[in-house]
Amino acid sequence: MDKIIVKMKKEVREKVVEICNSFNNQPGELINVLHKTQDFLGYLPAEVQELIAECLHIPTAKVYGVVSFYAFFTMTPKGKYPVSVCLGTACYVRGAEKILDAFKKELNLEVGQTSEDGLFSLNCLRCVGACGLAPVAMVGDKVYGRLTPADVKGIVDEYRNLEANA
Amino acid sequence: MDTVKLTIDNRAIEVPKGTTILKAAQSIGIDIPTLCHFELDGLDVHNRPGGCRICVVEVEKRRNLAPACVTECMEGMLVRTNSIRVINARKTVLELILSDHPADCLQCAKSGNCELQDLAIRFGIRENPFIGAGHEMSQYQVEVSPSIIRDMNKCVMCRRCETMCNEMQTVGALSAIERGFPAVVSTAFNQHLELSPCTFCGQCVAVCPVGALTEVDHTPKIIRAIADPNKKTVVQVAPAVRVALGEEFGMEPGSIVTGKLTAALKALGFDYVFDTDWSADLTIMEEGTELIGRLTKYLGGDKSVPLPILTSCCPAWVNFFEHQFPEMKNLPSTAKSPQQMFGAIAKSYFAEKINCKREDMVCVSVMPCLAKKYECSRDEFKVNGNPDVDYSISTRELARLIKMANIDFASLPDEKFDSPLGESTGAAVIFGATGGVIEAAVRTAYEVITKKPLPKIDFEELRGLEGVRSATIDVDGLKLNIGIAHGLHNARKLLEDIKAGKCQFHAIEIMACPGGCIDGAGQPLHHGNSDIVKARWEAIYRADREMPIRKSHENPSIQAIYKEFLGEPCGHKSHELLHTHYFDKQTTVEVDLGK
Amino acid sequence: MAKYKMHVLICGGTGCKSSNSSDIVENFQKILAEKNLQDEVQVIKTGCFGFCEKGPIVKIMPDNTFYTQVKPEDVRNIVEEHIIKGRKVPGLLYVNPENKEHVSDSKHMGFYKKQLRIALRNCGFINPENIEEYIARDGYQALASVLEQNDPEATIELIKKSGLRGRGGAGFPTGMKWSLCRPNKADQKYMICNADEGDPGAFMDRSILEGDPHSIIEAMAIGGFCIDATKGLVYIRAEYPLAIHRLQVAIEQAREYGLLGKDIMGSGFDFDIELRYGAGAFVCGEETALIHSMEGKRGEPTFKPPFPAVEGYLGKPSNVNNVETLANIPVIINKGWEWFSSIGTEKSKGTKVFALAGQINNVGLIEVPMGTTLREVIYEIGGGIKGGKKFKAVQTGGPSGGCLTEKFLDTPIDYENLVAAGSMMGSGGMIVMDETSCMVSVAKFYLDFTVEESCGKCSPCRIGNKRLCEILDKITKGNGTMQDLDELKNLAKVIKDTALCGLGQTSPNPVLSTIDNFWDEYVAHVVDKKCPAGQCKALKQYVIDPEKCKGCTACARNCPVNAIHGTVKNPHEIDQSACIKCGTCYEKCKFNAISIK
Amino acid sequence: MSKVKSLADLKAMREKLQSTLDVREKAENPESIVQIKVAMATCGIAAGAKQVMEHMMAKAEELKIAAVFTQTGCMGYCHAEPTLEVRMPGKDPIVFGHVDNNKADEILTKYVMNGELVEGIIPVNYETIDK
Repeated sequence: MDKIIVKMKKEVREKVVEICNSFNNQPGELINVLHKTQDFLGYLPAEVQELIAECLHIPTAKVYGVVSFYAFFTMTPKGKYPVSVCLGTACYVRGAEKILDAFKKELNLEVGQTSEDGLFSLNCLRCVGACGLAPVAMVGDKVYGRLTPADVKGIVDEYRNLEANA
Repeated sequence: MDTVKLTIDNRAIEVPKGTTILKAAQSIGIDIPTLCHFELDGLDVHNRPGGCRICVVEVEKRRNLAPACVTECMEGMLVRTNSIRVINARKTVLELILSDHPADCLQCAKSGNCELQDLAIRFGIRENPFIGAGHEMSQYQVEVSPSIIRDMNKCVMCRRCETMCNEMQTVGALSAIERGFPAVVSTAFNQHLELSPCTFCGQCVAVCPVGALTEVDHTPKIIRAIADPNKKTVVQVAPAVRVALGEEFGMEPGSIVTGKLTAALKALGFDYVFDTDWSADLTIMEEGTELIGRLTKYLGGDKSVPLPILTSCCPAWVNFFEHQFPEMKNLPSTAKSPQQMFGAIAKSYFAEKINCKREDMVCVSVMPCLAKKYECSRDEFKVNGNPDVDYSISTRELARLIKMANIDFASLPDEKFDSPLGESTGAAVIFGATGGVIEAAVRTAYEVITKKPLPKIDFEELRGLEGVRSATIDVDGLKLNIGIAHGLHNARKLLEDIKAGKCQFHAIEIMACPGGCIDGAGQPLHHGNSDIVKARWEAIYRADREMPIRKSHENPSIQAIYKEFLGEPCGHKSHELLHTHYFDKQTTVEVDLGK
Repeated sequence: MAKYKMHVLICGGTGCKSSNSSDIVENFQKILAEKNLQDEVQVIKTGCFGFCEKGPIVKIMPDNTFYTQVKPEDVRNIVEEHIIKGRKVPGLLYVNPENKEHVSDSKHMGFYKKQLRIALRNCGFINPENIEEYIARDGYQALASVLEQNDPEATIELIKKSGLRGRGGAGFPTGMKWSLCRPNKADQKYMICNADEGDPGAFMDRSILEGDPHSIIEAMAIGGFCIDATKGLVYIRAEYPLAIHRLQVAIEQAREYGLLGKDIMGSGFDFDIELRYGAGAFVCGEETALIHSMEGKRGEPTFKPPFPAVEGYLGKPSNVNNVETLANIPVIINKGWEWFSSIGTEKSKGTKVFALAGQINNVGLIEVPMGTTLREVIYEIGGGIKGGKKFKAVQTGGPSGGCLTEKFLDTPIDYENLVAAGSMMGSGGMIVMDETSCMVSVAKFYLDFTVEESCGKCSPCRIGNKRLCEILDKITKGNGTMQDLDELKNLAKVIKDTALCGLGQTSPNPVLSTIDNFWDEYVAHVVDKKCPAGQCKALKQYVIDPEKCKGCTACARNCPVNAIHGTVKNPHEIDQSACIKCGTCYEKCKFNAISIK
Repeated sequence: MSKVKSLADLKAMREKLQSTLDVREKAENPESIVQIKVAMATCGIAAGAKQVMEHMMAKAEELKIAAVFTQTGCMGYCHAEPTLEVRMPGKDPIVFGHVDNNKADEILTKYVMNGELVEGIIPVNYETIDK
């Protein structure tokens, strides 16, 4: 059987190697390396995990075992405007599920999906700590609080317009 | 030694400090059920995740139940292993495990030899409240590779395979992935085993308590081949098979069943029943000559000679260095393994002899090994797409064939292997145990180099079950440094030392499985009973002692084939038929220059 | 050094930042500069004030005036009226919900009256990014005196006597934990801070890290000195960018001031802190899982013993303390164990921070002495139930805790009492529920969480919690049987009895406590196929009252599945078999003719 | 910035820094210290209230009087500006009118420090917003 060669872009490879080097290629720094890499790329595709495994001298299966264990790491790219609906307890008892349903309907996405045009992705998260504003959703870093399902369309349109006028 | 006193089920006992409740209970005959727990004493194999929770017991003053497999005995402990609370908890946990496990026992390869099935029987599980509408079951793709079938729907997350793959073998093909209910043991990105660094050593299969990891079953193909009047079936049997097969038929572990085995294969209808031991002797001729050749050059001042020479009989080990140490692929002997040497000779020399076309010959091997299935499927061992060895079956598969053919194995009269590829020496038998290949090589090398007879044929210093061993053999003044490793984590240690220039060995024997082929992944399952492995080990050396000839170069049939067909060891014909080359299989990430 | 006559404190916690508190800070700076007051009035971005319900919060000192729900555009008014003319801006003051009076001083607000802030002492008071403000508040005094005294055993003894217990959940005595780690010799030991706050709805650790990061650094150095560790590690959620930033700034400053690093304050003691990031796994709050995660592995717990005190991070002796626990340490040392142990109940000393949320008027972060009753917390601090609805239950302890009913309202809160009541302290989440919350659904909500967060290592948690959740789902869908309830009870008990780690062992608590306290509600779902709280969609029935229906057809026209039939001006009817219970008709009916049964 | 080298070092640093938080610290517990409110509406400012307040703050510090100074709106005594209210711990507030620097000193030294009454008291009968 032939050698398996995985290909990736030069700048990605260089950046990932640089990140690994910055942690002295220590296997114990895997999670820090994954964080930095995801900060840079937005997600952790398979080939990047192969490269990290190679740099840190750990099996790729172990890298994938870690990536798939932690909710924060993702193998699918997020949308340009990632929508996250808080499903923490405080938001839940104030109707977060309905907000989530409204986003699903408005974006025509299920949780964990990214829209085909790459603009929106929908995710849930547990408590952003803005419980006083419950229920809460975030688009990127911006927090929208005290939401009702009726607000959802307006929020999505805000970004659609942004895109249309760009 | 410090001891602690405790009471288990109203029986007072005293055990060494550090003993687990499980071991303490076992010592007084109380059999606490377990599932994930797995140990092979003396072979450095441990899997103690404390995860299945089948072994829970009640410990007085403790809030919850304690897992007996990892809880250490403490002074004054009061343990109940069979209270209603305990039994209810174990049964409920078992029902939970069974609720995420397909109930296809009748068709399962592990049926009758499954630790989960045993538990279900023991607890008399008749119905399960957690199966049915609204209760989800795991859904994974069943994956078939040349050696191993992975059906993770049956996985109980005991993590034994993960432990073997990572700690024992340091292969790293498997890891727990995902979390919670979807958590399972798998390869990176759930990719095919062949795309992973898997060596097909099969130790994962050897320890799997259920049918999640099993060997690819070639028995139907073999039955078809035997039944085909146009095919000549030739079978070879590896050394370690003869000291283990008896276990499948209720015989004592360590019984040597060479004669019955031969009789059974003949009864099954194989046209020619030969012995891999024969080609093991041939291997020694080739590998020994290669060793002597390299040594002579080295001692003659050529420091570019690749040393130490590493054995190459173990296909899992070959896969291991191709994946993990490709930069060292010039070190191993280029000699093919005995299985492949046999196939190459059978389909050339022997086929010619009986006037059989290559395509009409079906060459079968019975191996204690699952990597052999992969090995015989490698392209370099095929001629125009036709493999030298068509099918490799495990000791367990052979046992199934024998049972299927209602052959009463234990009462079979002994028979002898056929000629000419059936004659062998004691040096070949010991291939089955760690250290055996190198001992066999030394027996021959000594006499070839010194041209003097060996003063003592048994090299006790090369035997044993320690993971890494070394010895210096005095070959008439030439100090030959020998290293031995079994279990790939030990192999890795040695290789890293070589890389770092930390050791000065001339020759190293490496076997992937702990103990060597006697504990190969194709052998009858020992379920963690290391006494079985030790009995096989002793039997191997007993078989050696019982052989009239104990040095490979003295095998008359080997001498004959060199004279008649091959010429000389490592000669032109040998290179063509008996030697191979290795590949760099390490996955690398390169820059995409395409766009 | 400039001396300011007035200080404007603006909450820069995550909650208030989410509602533009950064713009408020900017506006203050801009407008004050415009009025040439920048040297008289200091603008400080602080940590969380706790009263998140009313955020963003602006506090003017020394008048001690507490402005709530301030918008960036209100700033001009505050500057011109209050700061220049000394007139408080009534529209932004807190209104006492009982007598509708304006309250300007937070001391007179119900929300703060019963509180005693020890762990939160500096939150909302100092600028967390300025070490000097911390030092001015006795910061690093405790560390200095511990180092000067140079008797770690005595310090451990002091912490033991104070009665401080772990605030992360289980309540293990902190001094005891330190004393178990101290004797274990190794070339390297670790003092670890658990800041992986994973309980959905609890955010006290984040608030402390955001509002008073130096107190954690100081406490870790003290702990490090006591257990003989020279390395500190903070395991912090990656989802807490602001807390991470503040902590990094604080660590940098502490190093600059020689309060971290080599030979701290000439004592010969070396100590430094590094950050490790969590990646979204609740189970990593469990200390062995946390340690594995810090080692770059899957966050799976392992059986104890060996305890981290013997074999922890990288196999070295390690001590893990929670953020809130640590925040208490410097104060205890400064004020003495006698002072601390005089607060609280017999076995639970000091205070506890709770994240008060749910159907309650004053959502926020509060700190009360142990022994305060749930009633005081919910009604006096929390201001009672939102919308005047009826109190039904309060859930404490997050996914590991339980739901308590009215009969527990007068129970003094401490570790033992909460456990006895079938719940637990946990990290301090406190969710108040009114009569519209279905308790079966609440139990299912928590189980959904545990199922998602289970590491999958042990079978009771991996499969058992999934099965619990499925049975609960069955019940909320109206398909449950009495036998299911039996299975539910047995399974919950077995999981509690057999799971490997704290997460699994406590995960059935929401089920067990709701079964204990709301058995009738379960039976109603199973036998009567009714959800008394009206939350379970499948058990809801929308019914048109023919008396009230005017036949306007609004419902029929808007029904997405055409399940409503009728003719104009005649009463309509809902085909229950076709109805998907979306609630559209209910919202569209102008005559209140549609009711939920 | 110099490193902290000892407990004494740290204490000295704290002493120096503590005053920066005075405004906040005192505001947290106004009941236990002297509270002085200066009427700072247009009329007060016109009459020099700002200058008097600054003078008084400096004087209080000089005399080591723990006092909290706040501004307030018009107290309704425009005829007597600058006016200020002094509330001693546990006592009713007293309002002084026509306060200049000298009067301010007198209030501090006589009334605040020794409890002696000073001329210029305005009979109290007012409401402020912060009850």
